[in-house]
Amino acid sequence: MAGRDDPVDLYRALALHRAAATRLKSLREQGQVPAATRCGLGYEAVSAGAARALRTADDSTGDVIAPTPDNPGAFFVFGGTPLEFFRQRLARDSAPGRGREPGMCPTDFERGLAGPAALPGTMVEVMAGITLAFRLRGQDRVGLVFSGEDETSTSAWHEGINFAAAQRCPLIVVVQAGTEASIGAHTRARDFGQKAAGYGVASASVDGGDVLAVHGAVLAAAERARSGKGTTLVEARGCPASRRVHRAARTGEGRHPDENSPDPVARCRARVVGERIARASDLDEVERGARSEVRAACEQALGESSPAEERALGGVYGGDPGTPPWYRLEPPARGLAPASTT
Amino acid sequence: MAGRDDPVDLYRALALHRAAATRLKSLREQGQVPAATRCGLGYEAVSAGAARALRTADDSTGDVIAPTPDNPGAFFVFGGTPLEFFRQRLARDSAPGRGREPGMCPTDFERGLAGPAALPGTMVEVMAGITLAFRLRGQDRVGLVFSGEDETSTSAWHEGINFAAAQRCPLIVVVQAGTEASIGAHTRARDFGQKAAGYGVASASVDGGDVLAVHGAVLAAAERARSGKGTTLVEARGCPASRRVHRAARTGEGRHPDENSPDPVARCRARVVGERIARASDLDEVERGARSEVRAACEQALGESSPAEERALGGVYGGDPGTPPWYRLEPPARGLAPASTT
Amino acid sequence: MTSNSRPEHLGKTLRGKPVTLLEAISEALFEEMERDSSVFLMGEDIGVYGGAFKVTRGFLDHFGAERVIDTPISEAGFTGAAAGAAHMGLRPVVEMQFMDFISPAYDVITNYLATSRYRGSGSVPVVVRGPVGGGNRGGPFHSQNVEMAFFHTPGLKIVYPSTAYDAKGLMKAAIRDDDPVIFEEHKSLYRAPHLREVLPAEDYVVPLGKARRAREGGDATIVTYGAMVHASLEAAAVLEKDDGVEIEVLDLRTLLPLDDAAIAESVKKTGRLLVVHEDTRTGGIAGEIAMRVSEQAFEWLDAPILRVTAIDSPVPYAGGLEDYFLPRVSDIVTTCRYLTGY
Amino acid sequence: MTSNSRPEHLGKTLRGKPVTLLEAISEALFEEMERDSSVFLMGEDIGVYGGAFKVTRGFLDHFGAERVIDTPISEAGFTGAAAGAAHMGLRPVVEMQFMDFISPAYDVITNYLATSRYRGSGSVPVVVRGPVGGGNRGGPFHSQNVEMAFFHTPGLKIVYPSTAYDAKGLMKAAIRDDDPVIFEEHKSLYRAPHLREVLPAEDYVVPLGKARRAREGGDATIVTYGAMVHASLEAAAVLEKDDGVEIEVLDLRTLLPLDDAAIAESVKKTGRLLVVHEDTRTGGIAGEIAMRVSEQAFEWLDAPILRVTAIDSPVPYAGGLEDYFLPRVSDIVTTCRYLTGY
Ligand SMILES: Cc1ncc(C[n+]2csc(CCOP(=O)(O)OP(=O)(O)O)c2C)c(N)n1
Ligand SMILES: Cc1ncc(C[n+]2csc(CCOP(=O)(O)OP(=O)(O)O)c2C)c(N)n1
Ligand SMILES: [Mg+2]
Ligand SMILES: [Mg+2]
Repeated sequence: MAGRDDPVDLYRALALHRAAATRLKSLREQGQVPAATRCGLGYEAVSAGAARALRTADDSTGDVIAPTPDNPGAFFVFGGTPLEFFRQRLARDSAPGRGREPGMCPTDFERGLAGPAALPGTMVEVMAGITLAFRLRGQDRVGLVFSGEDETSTSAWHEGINFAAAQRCPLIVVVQAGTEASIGAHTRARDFGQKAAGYGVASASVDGGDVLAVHGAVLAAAERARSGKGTTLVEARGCPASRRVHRAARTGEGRHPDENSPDPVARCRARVVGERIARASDLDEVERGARSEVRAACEQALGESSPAEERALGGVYGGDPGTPPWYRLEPPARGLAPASTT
Repeated sequence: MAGRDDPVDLYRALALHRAAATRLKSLREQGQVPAATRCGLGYEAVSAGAARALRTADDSTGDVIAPTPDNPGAFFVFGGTPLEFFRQRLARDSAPGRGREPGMCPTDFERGLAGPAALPGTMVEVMAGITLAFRLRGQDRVGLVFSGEDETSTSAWHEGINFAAAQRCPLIVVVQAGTEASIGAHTRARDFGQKAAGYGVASASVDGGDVLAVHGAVLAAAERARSGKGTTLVEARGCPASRRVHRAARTGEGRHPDENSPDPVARCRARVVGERIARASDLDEVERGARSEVRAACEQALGESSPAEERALGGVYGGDPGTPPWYRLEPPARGLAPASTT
Repeated sequence: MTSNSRPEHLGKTLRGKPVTLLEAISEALFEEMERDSSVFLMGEDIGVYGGAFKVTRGFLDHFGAERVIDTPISEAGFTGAAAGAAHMGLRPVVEMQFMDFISPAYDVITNYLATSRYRGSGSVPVVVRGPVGGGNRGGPFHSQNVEMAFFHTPGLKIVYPSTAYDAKGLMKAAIRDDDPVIFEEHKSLYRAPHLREVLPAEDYVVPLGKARRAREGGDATIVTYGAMVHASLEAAAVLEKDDGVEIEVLDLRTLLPLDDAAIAESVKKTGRLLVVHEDTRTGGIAGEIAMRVSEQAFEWLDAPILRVTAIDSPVPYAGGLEDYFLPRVSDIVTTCRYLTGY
Repeated sequence: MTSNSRPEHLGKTLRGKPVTLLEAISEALFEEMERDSSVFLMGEDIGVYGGAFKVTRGFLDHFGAERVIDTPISEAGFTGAAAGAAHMGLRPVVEMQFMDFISPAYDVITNYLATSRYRGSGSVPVVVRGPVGGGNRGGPFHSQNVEMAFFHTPGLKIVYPSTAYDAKGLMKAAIRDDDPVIFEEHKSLYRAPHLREVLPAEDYVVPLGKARRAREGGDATIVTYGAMVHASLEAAAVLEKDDGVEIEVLDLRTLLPLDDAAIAESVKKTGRLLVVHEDTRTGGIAGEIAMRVSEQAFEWLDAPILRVTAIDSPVPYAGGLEDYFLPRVSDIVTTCRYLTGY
């Protein structure tokens, strides 16, 4: 894909993200997933807009993204399915991660999906290396990592972007920032794009609720990266602010500072309909399709089983899965007579 | 001290730094200190200029500095003595650090000396906390930490300055940078002052070989800090570049890119004499004084003894020095008959 | 803007009401902050939000933003800053939102905080506290026990309480201690109803470094700590009822320094030792205990030293996997039967 | 600009000349890079300068800047990047300039690299190598042994060779292994003349996870590794000569996974076990070994398991202090006498 994207396709990506996030939120409310699970409501534009500016493939030749749990839309654009999404979140045995970890995005490098992350910032380091590999091998591929705003405070974020900059890695770092008013006491930075200069990398700042704006900025960054110009930091402003700010602002039952920010899906819809690119009824159709796909996937995943407990064993090292010492399967003192009481 | 410093006093500080660094270098060449010991030649102006812009005291009421091993001049300005300097470097029993660690600057918080450091960047974190304490207690004190250029790549540097910025700590971070030509492949940043904006702090960039320029910039930063405006990054350009660049440039017996950079002591001398602030003979006198003080201190330290080996025990925890388990002082299996062969 | 009266929810002990382990910790922090104005708190979301687990709920209102500091996601940065503040005479208590997040601070804790006294930079009275442990479906990065990351570092102390009484008394002792202390709080004990206890209304401390006999018995010794104290007591009750054997349970309370005198004393009485820890197996604390018992009480051993631990893998997410991963009461019972029948 | 012929100093084995342990490592790296184009190097000053210890001297000229990458001081950043590159099929070998500097990478190694396979992100064939150990007057931050920082982390392997032959064969095995490997190289063995060895001209590997019997004997077993293998062999020679006792010395070579079968076998033969490690005492590897021997060979023990180790403190700087801190041959002799006379 290059140049301007098809707005209806973009809208489809937004709708799928929204449907999955909404469904996940209700699973959370029902206690089916942990209370801390992030859903990604409000991150539709940045997720879909960024991912659709990249090249997808399923044979290890496309671009690679590292989404946060707020970016299911990007996961879907890169070929992740709602079924995988719910299996993963519900820790099903059928999940790509086999229930071992709670991340939203299972890794599948063939499709260009990198995840799940460890601690914040780590994926900036890892993506620096993934894109270093692209450069070393002369491949025409780029990488994109989604980051939070306070994630920029972490050591991993800093060392990762600095390394990518130094090595001119074809990497795009998307910082999902809140509104200026919502920035917390955790930083004095008021403009995350300004961080780029300190690393000697290019930057762009866009409205993170505007899918076309995000799409355009990432497209330009990807072109820079493909032409050997290295790393770009894209600041997406006005994302639903930090859960941390959220927490802060919620006390006293006050309103969250971003609760008034316009819905990115509605914004895209208004524009597509307003510019007569598609009819409202077509978009309704798209939305219905997304919801029913998500509903079916969720039902299926809910009906599937959790991993059997022995699955907790193995998978830590390559080769013989029995390598790590394990105490329930062998008598505690080999070669001795079994204890009389057992 | 406020306002313009007395140039002859500044010159005295430069001369003492130069004399100590020169002496240390010859100790290194004689194998009396490890080959990797940093001496600080060429760092006279940034060391003395910065330190003399701060307030010294010996009763825990003055400012606090954290010098690198390249900043003996700052150590002396803050009341460190050449005798302590050589005792520390030669690991004498009389050294403030009692031979346990190789840093140049022993800690003495009463005099405002923070050190020795652990790994690069750490002292930025620690000084953030020291200056946080000043702010929390409403004290009119500031802190200054000297940093290398590549040290800005470390996670500790990043988290430290970001924390100081967020907390409006009265901290000055001096980045001792090389010339633009000398910046290595380790960063794309060409201007370390640009990093400041990304943290939302003020910055200044000065010629690190010009003692008055450094002095002025630090004076201004200290005033900002004292007036509650928080952290400032001062970039000192043209310091003898990174030992890393040095290494790089030395291969093939090429010249070091900074070998032509003018001597900061000579520059100050030319100016002081040129502006008829003092006579050359006065400055010669100052230099002779510095050299003889340094020589006497070094001789005394050389004549002193190394710590007795049992001094390796203790000092790890407060209270009872016998706390850590120690195997030579007690029989291996208490309560058992001693082995026949011992 | 600090009020003088104690917030309602922090006054249970004063009103003679039972408190949970979490409330005991909150009370300890509150009382120490009241007692000593140099005590202050730092951590992510500990202020307005009151902390991820609400340990510091109400503290911001009472003590103000200068003593309850919300930080960036910079575990290294604020832990290093804590060391700096400690150098200036403050006594910082740092919260890790989950103790798993201490890993970015590994460098500054092991290299700076732990060595500061030894290197002549003075003591560093910093407490690093936070929730640990599994059983909460937190997956690999919200479930770890961190003691073995620090157990090997001379200069640190490690505390891990199992009761509300101990939690309060140990926290007070830790804050008053001049050495850096890692303080682990098991999430599943935080609000466990059966751990509610009426605590003494007067100030008390539980000294660091002293184990507690949680159950007396002559047939075998279990050495354990944290949540496993309760699993071990359950197992001991089963064994008394079903097998008529009396198991002694020793609750370490402090892991470093290790109370090996108490361990040796118990082993000399029972001749049989089982170490139970929730943490993974290889390189767990059982090893050091086995080594010390071998050194100090080998002749008294009537059976091999054994251990019950988690599996050597990351902490899995899915409930069934996690339950299988963690040590179970039945494992303790089986292994004790083996030992007592040996 | 890569030449095809092997640099002179890397061809000693081809010419039938003896090599030092350092040269053996250089040869291993060189040959693996020749054999497999996916192998590449990253580290500080490893390119133009050839590395602080010159392990990679000549590599940049031969392999070019894309396979010998000079990095910023960002141990976490480039180790995380190595993981990313490994995901893309490369096999990075990362140098820590001194292994002490691995501590900022503790998070990414333990949380990301070690868990990647388990979490479904695939294997991470990264080798992290560098100089360790004391005796070089490096002080607290240039002398550490780092095995116990990682020994407790499932998913990692740890290698620590004591001979040139093993160093070469283990390095090749480590590079070919699909799991992340920490590879420790003792500085005092690097150029030790008595370790020079003529190595086989043909390609060979030493398999990970297998200990080596460095000396055969029936009276007691010493389990050790690294520089302490040579101290133990010295002690064994003294004991043979003076006491007529035969000590078996087992060189672990790989610390994780631990070859407990080999340890148990030897202990079953001799009935006496001494563990010798240069690393500090509490929480050292001796504990895990004692625990496993207790589990597997308790009945065969005729004496307590004992250990000879460094003191529980940071590594001191002054020569006398460091010599006292480190385990000595005489300590091993004394403790063996105690054991064999028991
Ligand atoms: C090392 C570490 N510290 C803290 C956390 C807990 N944590 C996870 S996300 C988060 C807030 C992230 O803020 P931001 O980057 O702005 O992203 P947002 O959640 O606001 O989208 C925190 C504190 C963690 N997972 N790891
Ligand atoms: C964590 C860590 N990584 C690497 C080193 C080794 N090291 C010490 S100073 C240095 C170079 C520092 O460069 P810069 O900050 O520019 O200071 P300079 O020496 O050039 O003045 C390096 C690589 C270290 N001590 N600690
Ligand atoms: Mg945010
Ligand atoms: Mg430099």
